[in-house]
Amino acid sequence: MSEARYKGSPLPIPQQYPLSEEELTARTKALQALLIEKGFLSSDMIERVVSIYEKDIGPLLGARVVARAWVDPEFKKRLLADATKACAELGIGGMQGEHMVCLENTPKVRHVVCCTLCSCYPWPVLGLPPNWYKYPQYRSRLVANPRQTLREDFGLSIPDDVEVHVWDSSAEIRYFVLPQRPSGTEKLTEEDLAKLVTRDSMIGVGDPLPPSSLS
Amino acid sequence: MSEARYKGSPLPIPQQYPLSEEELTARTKALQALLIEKGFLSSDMIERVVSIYEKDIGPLLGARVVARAWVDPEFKKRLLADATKACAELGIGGMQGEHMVCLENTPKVRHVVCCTLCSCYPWPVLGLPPNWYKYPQYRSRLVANPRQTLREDFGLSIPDDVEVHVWDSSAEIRYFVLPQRPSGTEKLTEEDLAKLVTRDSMIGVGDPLPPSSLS
Amino acid sequence: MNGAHDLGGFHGLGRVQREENEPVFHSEWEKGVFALLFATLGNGLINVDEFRFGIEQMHPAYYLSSRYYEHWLFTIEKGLVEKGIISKEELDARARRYREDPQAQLPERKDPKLADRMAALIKRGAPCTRPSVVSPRFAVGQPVRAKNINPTGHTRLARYVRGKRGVIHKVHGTFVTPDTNALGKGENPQPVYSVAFPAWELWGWDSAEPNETIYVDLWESYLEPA
Amino acid sequence: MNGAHDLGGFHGLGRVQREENEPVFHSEWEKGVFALLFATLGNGLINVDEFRFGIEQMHPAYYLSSRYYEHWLFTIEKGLVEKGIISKEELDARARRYREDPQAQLPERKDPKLADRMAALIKRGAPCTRPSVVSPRFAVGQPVRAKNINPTGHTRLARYVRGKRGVIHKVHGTFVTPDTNALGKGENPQPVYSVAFPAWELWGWDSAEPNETIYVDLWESYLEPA
Repeated sequence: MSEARYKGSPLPIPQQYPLSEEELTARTKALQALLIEKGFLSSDMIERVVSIYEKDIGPLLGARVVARAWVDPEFKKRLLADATKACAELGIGGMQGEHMVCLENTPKVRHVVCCTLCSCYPWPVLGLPPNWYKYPQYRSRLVANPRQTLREDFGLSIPDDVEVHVWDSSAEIRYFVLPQRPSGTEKLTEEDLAKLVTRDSMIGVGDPLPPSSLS
Repeated sequence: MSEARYKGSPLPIPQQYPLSEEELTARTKALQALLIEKGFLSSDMIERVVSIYEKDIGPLLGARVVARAWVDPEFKKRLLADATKACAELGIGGMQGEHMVCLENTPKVRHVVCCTLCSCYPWPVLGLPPNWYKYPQYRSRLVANPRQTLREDFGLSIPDDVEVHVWDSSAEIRYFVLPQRPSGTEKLTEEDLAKLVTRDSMIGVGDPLPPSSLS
Repeated sequence: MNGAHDLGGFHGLGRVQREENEPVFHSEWEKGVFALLFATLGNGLINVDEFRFGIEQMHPAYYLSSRYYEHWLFTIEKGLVEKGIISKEELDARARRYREDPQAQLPERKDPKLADRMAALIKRGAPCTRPSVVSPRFAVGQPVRAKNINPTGHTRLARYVRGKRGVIHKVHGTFVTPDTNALGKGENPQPVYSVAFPAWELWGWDSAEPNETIYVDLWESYLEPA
Repeated sequence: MNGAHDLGGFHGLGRVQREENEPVFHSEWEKGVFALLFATLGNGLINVDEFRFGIEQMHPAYYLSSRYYEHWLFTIEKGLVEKGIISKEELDARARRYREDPQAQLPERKDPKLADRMAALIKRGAPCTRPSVVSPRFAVGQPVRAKNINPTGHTRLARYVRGKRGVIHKVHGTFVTPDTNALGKGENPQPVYSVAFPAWELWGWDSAEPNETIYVDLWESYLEPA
């Protein structure tokens, strides 16, 4: 790199960024190896935790919760009163969802969730967050200009007479949205309804799919 | 670079930083060449403006102003009342010093100058600023923790009973400091006094040299 | 600390970039770093507030230009070295080895009990709630002001709400205080509130969009009566 | 805009790094960029507020990691292309040529009149004062509050003083307003004040150092009575 040849003051940063994939790989393996040797990590533990978040936990779980709330008014009441407890009824909960709150969209109120300070996200119902949720663009824009961000970056226009409620997950409470049930879904089964519930609709940056998407 | 091989989301930044000296050289020459061809720049103009700031304008001019104020109480009054006019008496002024203010250090008050938003600096009396004045470290730290910054980064400890006044050059007014005349300099000539006045003492991050430094 | 992580209201970072059909992990090293979270937090080597504070200490230019799991890698390296669980020297030596021989494999060690324990942790979670020790100072509906604090340590009071007035929307319960827990100064459990701020209070009438409320979760010590 | 340039009170950027016997310029390209300031601002191609606003639009990670004159290079490229004085294509083509052949020289053209004109400009300066059109709204000693504004355009109202109370220390005179001038919306001359803020008002009692005053120069439209 050129720093060595620069004859001036020290540059404002000591390194060249971003790092290469090779460098990140080497550093990660070094830590893994040391922690395996010291007894804090093991080959089967790596496989197990990765597999849980690749295969078992993801937005399909949140979709089940939403679909249940759409078909079962009593469950919906319990969900809005205490989402952690209600999700536990369906066997859903755990790490990064110890204190969950579910926010109900209505014709007059739309909710959208972010984390300006890091990337807090309700893992048990949505899985691990996508990069855009964790990257600086979303985290900086959403709290200041939610309508503009939703319109420009997510194609979602919200009329001015609909309230926008933004939830910045700055503590250990984890939020997700109960989107409005799409029209024309009166006859769908709970299982089919769950297929309409997208991850984005539970973050609040999208709508559920229309029933026509099922066919 | 590794981005091409990264199979994930777009990285938060599109480029690798910092740029190389070669790249900066090529881009600068490209702009220069185009502006030379379009009549806005010329070979002799480059030489001329560079030479003025390398040879003619620099902290020696500010030192002359300070030394004059130390020996001439009437000049000092005029300097503190209107630094632009007083400097003009000595033929000093111009670009980035159109509206200068001189701040007098006393046993009870110390001044220090910065620019948090860019790098505003009184060119006619101090020349072009050093990199540290323009880099993020000084600009971020000084307004919030001036005593700590002066102590840790400049070796200058200011007793708590001495007021610290920080001047953030956020408009077009340019500030410089009239430091206290060192003791033991009663018999020095104005010319020798000027040799004691450092750039840092006029920014406010240092003291003038002691008279012993002259021998 | 007033760092680059505190992004609310920051301009100039560009539009949101979405990836179609994004996988859970993009590479082997991302999986590796993810597992390291459990090896450290899951084993109690580093607490969650120390983990976040470590990330905040990345150079701002690095923080803003790096991949997400790079943040985790940074804070895990830093935390383990600072706590003396690994030494900088052994870490550097090992990284050099894997850099020079990218085909070199990890040591193979199975530990079914450890794997089971982590799976149970995922299922159970790691609550930061604590038994209430005091009754909450503020009640739902009460106007409050977020304090103007500027600590160089860790805090979850974002700059964009400091000094701003809101209304208590909900009392969440009693939680560990990140500011002290990140510095090894104890859990100091205290009430956490959801505070509702109108957009115009945060951004001013000229910049705020109409008809918006921003809800921020704040610890009691961040608040004063308005 | 709330950008990375707005550094007052930001943490985590490290200690001040000083260079012994620092030269005025460190390389030929720094000299070249410095001369480009005169070619652009000196010829009226770009105004000083557009110049600063251009720098603010660097990606924050780039802004915080780059050499100082790199900022100037960025805004000059941007300004000249946006104003149609040069095209992106000719700029890229020319840069490619110099990249591929680092020995290639600049075109030689002398223009003594131009050089004289720039030397005279350095001597004379380019004042941003304008004739007073209104009498100042605030008087020395009057308490004021800096407004809470968050424009995405250019402003010289730093985030760290927004919403904070200070006292008018001095009335400087009437100056061009950067916020409009940077956007090509006119000079809108108005009074500028030096406003004195106690450190505790800006940073809170816990973080402020004792016995300190911060003086910030603010345009009248940034202020309201306190």
